[in-house]
Amino acid sequence: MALLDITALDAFYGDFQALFGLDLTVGRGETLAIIGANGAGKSTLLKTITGLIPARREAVRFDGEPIGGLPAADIMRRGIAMVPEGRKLFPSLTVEENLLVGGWGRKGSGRWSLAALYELFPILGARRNSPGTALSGGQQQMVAIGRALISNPSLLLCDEISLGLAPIVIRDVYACLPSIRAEGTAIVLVEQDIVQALAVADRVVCLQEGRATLEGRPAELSREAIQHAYFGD
Amino acid sequence: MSILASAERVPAERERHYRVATGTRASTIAGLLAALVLAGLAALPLLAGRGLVQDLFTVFTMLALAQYWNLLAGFAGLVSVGQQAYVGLGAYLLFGLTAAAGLDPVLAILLAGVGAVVVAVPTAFVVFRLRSAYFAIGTWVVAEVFRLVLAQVKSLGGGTGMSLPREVTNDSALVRLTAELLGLRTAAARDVASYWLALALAAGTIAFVYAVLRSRRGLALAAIRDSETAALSVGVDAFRLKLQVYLVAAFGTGLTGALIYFQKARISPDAAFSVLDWTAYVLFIVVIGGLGSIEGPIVGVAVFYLLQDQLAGFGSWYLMLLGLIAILVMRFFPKGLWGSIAHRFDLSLFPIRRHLVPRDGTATHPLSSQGGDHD
Amino acid sequence: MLLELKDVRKAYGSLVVTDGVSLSVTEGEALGVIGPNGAGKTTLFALITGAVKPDAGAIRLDGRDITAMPAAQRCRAGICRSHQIPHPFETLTVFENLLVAACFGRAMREAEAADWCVEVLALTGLLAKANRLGGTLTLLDRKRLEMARALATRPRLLLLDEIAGGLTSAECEALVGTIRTIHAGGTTIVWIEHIVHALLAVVGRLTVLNFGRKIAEGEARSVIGLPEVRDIYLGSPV
Amino acid sequence: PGVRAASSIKLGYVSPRTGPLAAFGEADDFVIKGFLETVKSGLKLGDATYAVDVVVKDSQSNPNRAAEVAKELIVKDAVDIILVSSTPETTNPVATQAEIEEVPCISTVAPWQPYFIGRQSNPADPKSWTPFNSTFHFFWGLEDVIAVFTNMWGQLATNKSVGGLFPNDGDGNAWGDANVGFPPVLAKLGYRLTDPGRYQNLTDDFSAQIAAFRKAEVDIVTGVVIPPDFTTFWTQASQKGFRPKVASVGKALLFPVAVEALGKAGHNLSSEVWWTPTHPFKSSLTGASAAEIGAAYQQATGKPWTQPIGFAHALFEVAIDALKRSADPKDAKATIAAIGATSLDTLVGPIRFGQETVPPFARKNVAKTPLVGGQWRLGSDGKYQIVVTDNQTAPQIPIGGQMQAIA
Amino acid sequence: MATLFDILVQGTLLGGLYALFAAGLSLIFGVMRLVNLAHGDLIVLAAFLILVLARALGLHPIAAALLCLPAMAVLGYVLQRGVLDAVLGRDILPPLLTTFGISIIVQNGLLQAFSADSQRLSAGALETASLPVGGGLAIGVLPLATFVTAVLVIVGLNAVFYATPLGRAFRAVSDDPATAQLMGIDPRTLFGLAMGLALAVSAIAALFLGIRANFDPTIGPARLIFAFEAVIIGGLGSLWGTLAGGIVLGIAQTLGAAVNPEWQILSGHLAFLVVLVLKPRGLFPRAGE
Ligand SMILES: Nc1ncnc2c1ncn2[C@@H]1O[C@H](COP(=O)(O)OP(=O)(O)OP(=O)(O)O)[C@@H](O)[C@H]1O
Ligand SMILES: Nc1ncnc2c1ncn2[C@@H]1O[C@H](COP(=O)(O)OP(=O)(O)OP(=O)(O)O)[C@@H](O)[C@H]1O
Ligand SMILES: CC(C)C[C@H](N)C(=O)O
Ligand SMILES: [Mg+2]
Ligand SMILES: [Mg+2]
Repeated sequence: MALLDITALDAFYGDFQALFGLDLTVGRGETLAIIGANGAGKSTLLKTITGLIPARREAVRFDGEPIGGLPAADIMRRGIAMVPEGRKLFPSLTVEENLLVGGWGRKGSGRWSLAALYELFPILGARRNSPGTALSGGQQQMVAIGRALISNPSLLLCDEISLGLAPIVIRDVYACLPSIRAEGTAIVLVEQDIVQALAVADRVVCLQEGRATLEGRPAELSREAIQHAYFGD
Repeated sequence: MSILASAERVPAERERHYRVATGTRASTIAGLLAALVLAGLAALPLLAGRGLVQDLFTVFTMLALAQYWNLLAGFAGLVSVGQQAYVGLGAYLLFGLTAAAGLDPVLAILLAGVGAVVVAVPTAFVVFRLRSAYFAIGTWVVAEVFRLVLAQVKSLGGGTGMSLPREVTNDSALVRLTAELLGLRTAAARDVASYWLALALAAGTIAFVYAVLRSRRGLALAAIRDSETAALSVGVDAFRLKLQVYLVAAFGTGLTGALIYFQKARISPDAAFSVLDWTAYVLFIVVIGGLGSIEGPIVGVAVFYLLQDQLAGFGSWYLMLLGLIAILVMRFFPKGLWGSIAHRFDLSLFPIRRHLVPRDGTATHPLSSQGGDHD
Repeated sequence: MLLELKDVRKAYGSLVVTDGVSLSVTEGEALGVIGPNGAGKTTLFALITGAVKPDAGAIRLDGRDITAMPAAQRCRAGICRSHQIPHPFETLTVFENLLVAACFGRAMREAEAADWCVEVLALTGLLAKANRLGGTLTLLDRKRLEMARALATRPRLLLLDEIAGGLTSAECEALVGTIRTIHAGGTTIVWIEHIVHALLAVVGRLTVLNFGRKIAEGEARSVIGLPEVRDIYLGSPV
Repeated sequence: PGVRAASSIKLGYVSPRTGPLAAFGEADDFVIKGFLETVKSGLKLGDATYAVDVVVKDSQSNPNRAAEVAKELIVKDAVDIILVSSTPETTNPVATQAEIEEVPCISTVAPWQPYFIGRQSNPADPKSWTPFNSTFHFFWGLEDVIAVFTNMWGQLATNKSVGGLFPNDGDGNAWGDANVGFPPVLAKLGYRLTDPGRYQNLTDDFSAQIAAFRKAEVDIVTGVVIPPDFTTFWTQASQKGFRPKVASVGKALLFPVAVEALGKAGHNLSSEVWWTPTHPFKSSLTGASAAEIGAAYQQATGKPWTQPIGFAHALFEVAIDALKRSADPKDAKATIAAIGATSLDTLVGPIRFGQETVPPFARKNVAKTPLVGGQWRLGSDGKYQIVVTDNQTAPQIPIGGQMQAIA
Repeated sequence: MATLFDILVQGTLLGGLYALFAAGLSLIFGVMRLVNLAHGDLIVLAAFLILVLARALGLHPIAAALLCLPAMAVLGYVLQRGVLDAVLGRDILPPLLTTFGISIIVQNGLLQAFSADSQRLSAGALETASLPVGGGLAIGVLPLATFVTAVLVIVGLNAVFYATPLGRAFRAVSDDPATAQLMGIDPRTLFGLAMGLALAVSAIAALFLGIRANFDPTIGPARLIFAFEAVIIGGLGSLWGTLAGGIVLGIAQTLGAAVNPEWQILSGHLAFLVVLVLKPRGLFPRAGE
C-alpha cells in the first residue's frame, strides 16, 4: 500500500479550478519530484495534501486513511511535514524555538533532534537565539527545513526549497536530502530547478495547468519529453 | 526621455490603442439619480413635516461623521478611536465663538472646522508616531485628554457644561432668512436651516471624498494600505498623505461636531467627547455598511437610523439587539452589508477602479479582468 | 559617477550587516551583486533606497549627499528597486500598480503616466493582465510586476533583487532579454542574483559581498573565476 | 369609556432607564403605571374630556441622547408637556431643547443650582444669568443641603474641620462653588473646609484627598459623590486609618443597595433626605399618603422604597394641576403660564414658583421642596434603614432619632 | 519625604490593579491581535457571577472566585470558538466591532438580570485591614494583595508563554496561523485556550474589583482605557511590560492627584502619551513587530 494515495483530486480557488482529477501515489521512503511551469498547480497540490485547501475526503489517503479536507493541524499530526514556499518562519520565535515548535503535538520519533539539526546546519546553532526572521533568506530556508524535520515525519513536502539560495547552499541543502531519505522518510519535492530535482528523485511527475502530463523515472525521461510536458505545444 | 532604446519606440505606439476608463453603467445611472435625490432633499422642508426634517438632520450629520471616519480608517488605514476629539473640539469652538465672542453661528461652524485643523496639526505629531492598535488607543487617549482639559475651562462651563442662549440659536442670519423665506416660526426655521447645512455638509463630503479617491492621491492611499514598504519605494510619501487625510478628517469632523451641537444647544465635556456616540456608533455604521467604500457608510447610517427609530423604545433590549446585529453582520458579512452586495453583484456606484480598455477595434491584446485567466 | 557609497555601515544590535562597504556605479553600467545568503545584499539595497538608514558612512547620487534623504524622495531622484519578496499592491490592478509608481515616483500627470504605463506593461509582458488585481498574480507575475512597477518610475538607477529565482529556463531567458532592453535604453542597473548564468548575461562588472564586506570586485567573468568566490559562494565552477 | 379620542393630552417623560444612572429611573414604571391608572377614564379639563397618554423615553444616562429624545418628543410626538427627572445630565439637555422650542417642561431631582446656573451660557458670570421662558424645576437647593448638613453636624461635638469631596461634574461644581456652594456658608458658620480640588468621577485612588484630610485633622467629610467612588474612598480611608466622626455625603447614599454595599462601614453615614414614606404629605392626584405609596411600591416590586418615587409622582401632579388651570391645555403658552402660577400641595410637599426662598434671578423658574437630614442605621435584621435625624429646615417632617457619631 | 513615599507606594499598588485588569487583555492582544472592547464588561460579568455564587452557596468571595474561574475559562473558550474565531483576520475592525457588540450585550443583559443597583463583594475585615509601615503610614492589605496577585499572575502567564511548548505554540499561532497549522497546531483550539486563560484571569480581576469598590452592570468600560494604556505602554505582547505600564500609570495618577485631584486622570494619560512619543512601540516591544 502506498504511503500517500491521491485519486481524482480537484482543487479550487473560489470559482477557479487549479487541479483537474489528479492521480498520484507516493511510496514509503520514496522521493517524488513534482515539476512544472509557473502556475501549473504544484503549490496547490501540496496545499491540498496538507489541508490548507479543501478536498474531497476520499481523494487523499495517507497511511490507508482518507484525510482529504481534514483540518490541516489534524493532517500534519499524522506524520506529514511541510517546508512551505517562502519559508514562513515565525518572527516572534527565536531560531531554536522555530525549530522546536515544529515538533508540537506530533507523533514520530527518530533521528532528528535539535542537536542533529545543529549538526546538519551549524550556522543555526550559532544563531539559535536570534529572532528567526532576522536571518538571511538562505538561513531561513535551513530553519524551515529543520522545523519540518524535527517531527520526524514519514512524509516530507518541500515547496521550492532552492528558491533564493546561493548555489553553494543549494548544494548543501540537496546534500542533506539523502540523509533524510535514509531515515525512511518519503519526500515530495516541488522544484523549478529540474537538474537538481532529477538528480535526487526516484520518480518525477510533471504538471501542466492542473493536470499530470508526464510521469516516470528520471533516467527514462528524455529532455524533449520533459520540454513537451512542461509547455505542451 | 524614454529609457527604452529608440529601436524599441515602435511598440510604444501601442499606448494609443488603449484608454483608461473609470465609470460603469451603474455609476452613470447612480450619478443622475443622485442629482435628482439631492434636489428632492433640498426641497423637502417645503413638503414634509418637522419630524422627518429632524430625523434627516441626524442622519446627514452621522453620515458626514461616518464618511470622514471611513476616509481615515477605510482609505488611509488610520483606525482612530478618538475622532470624538474633533467633534467635541468643534462643538466647544462653536459655543466659545458664539456665546462668548458673539459670532454668527454659521460663521462659527466654519471656523470650528478650521480650529479643529489647527489643533490637529500638533496632535498628529504625537499620534503619528504610533501604528495600528497603538494608534487606535493613542487617539482615544488624546480625545480623553481634550475632554479633561476642556472640563477645566470654567468659562465654558467646566465639568458642568453650558447651554446656548436663545439669541444664539435663533437669531442667526440664516435662521432669520429661512423664517422669512418659508414663513416659519423661529424654532422650526432653525431646524430647516440646520437641515440645509447638514444636507450640504453630507453631500459635499461625499463629493469631496469621491474626488479624492479618483485622484492620484486615492490611488496612493490604496497602495499604502496594501504595502507601505512598496509604496515608499515607488515614491509615495506615505506620511504626508496620511497627515493630509488626518487633517481633512479633523476639519470635517470638527465642522460636523459644531453643527450637531448648534442643534443640541447644550454641551458638556462628557457629552461632546463621548466615545460611544461619536466614535463607537460611527464605527458601527461604517463597518456594518462596509468599510472602504463610499456606499458603505450610506447603507450603515440607514440601518442604524431605522433600528434606532423603530426600536429605541425597548431600552436595554434594543441595545442588546444592536450588539447582536454587530456580531451577526461581522460573522456573516465581514465586508459589511454593502461590501457583500457589491462583491456579489460586482456593483459600484462610485467607481474608482481604473480599467485599461482597448480603443475600439485597434487593440493588440484582449484584456481580461478575471482572477484566474491564463495566457 | 551616478551612485557612490562611502564606508557605509549598518548593524542590527551586535550583528554587523554592512561593514564599511564602498561602492561606485557609473552612469549606464550594469553591476551584478552576489554573495552567500545573509551577506548583506538586500540590506545594501535598503540602504541605497533609504528604507534603512546607515549607522555611518555616506551615500551620494550624482555627487550629491543623499544619506539623510527620505525614501520617497530618493525614488523621485531616480532610484527605484524591486523587492526580493514581492510586495504587489494587492487590491489595485496591475495597471494601477504601475500608475501609482509613475504618478508618484516621477510626478507625471495622470494621462501622461497612463501612456507610459502601457508601454512598460507591454515591455514586461504584463499587458494582457493589466486589469487583474495584484493579489491574484502567480509568483512569476508578481516578480514581473515588481520590476515593471520599478520601471514605471522611470528610474535612472534600477535595483533588482533576485528577480530570476523560481523561473524556468525559458522564462529566465525572456527575463534576461527584457533586462538587456532596459539597460540598452540607458538605465543603470544593479542586480542581485543567485542564478549566476542569468546575471552574467547582463552585467559587465560584479561585486561580491561576504559577511557585510566587499571581498571582490571587477570584470564579471574574472571575478567568477576567483578561487575565494568559488569557496564561499559557488561551491563548484559554473 | 367616554373618552373622545380626537382630543388627547400627551405627556413626554424622560429619565435614565439604562446606563450608569439607571438606579434613578428604577421607580418610573411603577409611578407611570399608577398615573395611567388614575387617568384611565380621561381627564376633564374645562368642558372637554381628554385621553391622557405618556410617551416614555430613555436617556440612556447620556446627555446627547437626552437632547435627542427631547427633540423627538417635541417634533414627532408633539407632546403637550415634557417631564424630566434625575441629575443635571438628564434635566439640562432636555430643558434646553424645550426652552428653544417653547414647549413647557417640568423637571426635578437635581438641585436647582446645577439646573439653573448650569444652563446659563456663562455659568461663571452671575451677571449674565437670565431666567427661562418655558422651563420649570422643583427640588431643593444647595443652601438647603448645606443647612441640613451643618444642622446635623451641630448635634455633635466636632473640631469643625471639614473635608470636601467634589467631583468635576454638574453637582460637584455647584456644591464646591466659591459663591453659591458650600465654601462661603461653611466659612460663615466657623467651619474650616479642606477642598483638595475637583476630581474626575470613577477615580480609583483617593490617597491624595485622604492625606490632605488627615493633615487638616478633618472630623467631618462631606461632598457629592457617586456610589462607587464613595466606596473606594471610604474603604481606602479605613485602610489608611482615617476615621472621621461624621460623613454627610450627597448622591452616594441615596439608595439602600449602595449603603449595603459598604457592609458594616455604612452604619451612621448621613445624607440629605428629600422624600421618605414618613413624609406627612399626600398626593394631589390620588389622595394617597406617602406611607401608602411607599408600601405599594414595595408590594409591587418586592424592593425597598427609594427617594425618587415621590418626585416622579409629583412631576405628574404638577403637570395635571397646570393643565387643569391652563386657559387652553393644547396651547403651550397658556400651559406655561399655568405652570408658572403653580401652587400645589404634592406628595413631596408644597410646590410654589416665585417664592422668596429662591434668589430673584431664578425665582420665576424654580420652586423648592423641603429637605431634611438622615442617617443610615444597620438594623438587627442586617438591613439598613434611613432615620431622619434633623428637621430644623422642615419641622413638619417627623424625626426618627438623634445624630450619632460614627463609631 | 514621607508623603512622596506614600504617593509612590499608593501609585504602585494602584498600578497592580490596572495590571490585573490588563493582564487578560494583554494576553489576547498578544496572541490574537484582538482588541477586546468587552474586556471590562466580562470582568463585571465575572464579578456578578462571584456575587451569585457567594450568595447562593454562602461562600466567601475568594472561594466563590475559585469556582468562577473555571466557569469563566469555559465561557472564554466557547466565546472564542463560537463567535470570535469567525471574525479574526488581518483586519482589526471586524473583531473590534464584534467585541463592541459583546460589550453592549453583556452590559444590558446584566442590567436586565440584576438591575442598575450597585453591588459589592463583601469580604469582611479584609476590606479595611491594613499594615502599618511606620511614619503614621499604613498600607491596605487588599491593595497589597491585589498587587501581589497581579505580579503572580504575570509571572505565571509569562512562564507559560516563554518557557513551555504551549507558549511557543501560542506565539507561533499569533505570528502566522496558517503556517502554524503546518506544525500540527490547531489555531482555533489555541485561540480558544488563550481566551479561556484570559477570562480566567479576568475572574481574578473581578474578585479584587468587587471587593475594592461597588460595581454595577455599566461600570466595565470606565477602566478599559486604563487597561489598554497599561498594555500599550508596556509594549504589545509583553506581559512584564503590562505590569510596568500599570505601575507607570498608577504612579502618574497619584503624583498628579498630589498636585491637584483635577490632574489625577489627566496625568495618567499624559504619562501614556509621553512614553509613546519617546518609545512608540512601548517599553518592551516584541521582536518582529
Ligand atoms: N490564492 C489564490 N487565489 C486564486 N488563484 C490562485 C491562488 N493561488 C494560486 N492560484 C492559481 O492557481 C494556479 C496554480 O497555482 P500554484 O501556486 O499551485 O502554481 P505553482 O505550480 O506552484 O507555480 P509556481 O511555480 O509559480 O509556484 C495558478 O494559475 C494560480 O494563478
Ligand atoms: N531587521 C533585521 N534585524 C536583524 N537582523 C537582520 C535584519 N535584516 C537582516 N538582518 C540580518 O542581516 C544579514 C544580511 O541580510 P540580507 O537580507 O541583507 O542578506 P542577503 O545578502 O540579501 O541574503 P539572501 O541572499 O539570503 O537574500 C542577515 O544575517 C540577516 O539575518
Ligand atoms: C439627582 C441628584 C444628583 C440629587 C442630588 N445631587 C443629591 O445629592 O441628592
Ligand atoms: Mg508554487
Ligand atoms: Mg536578499
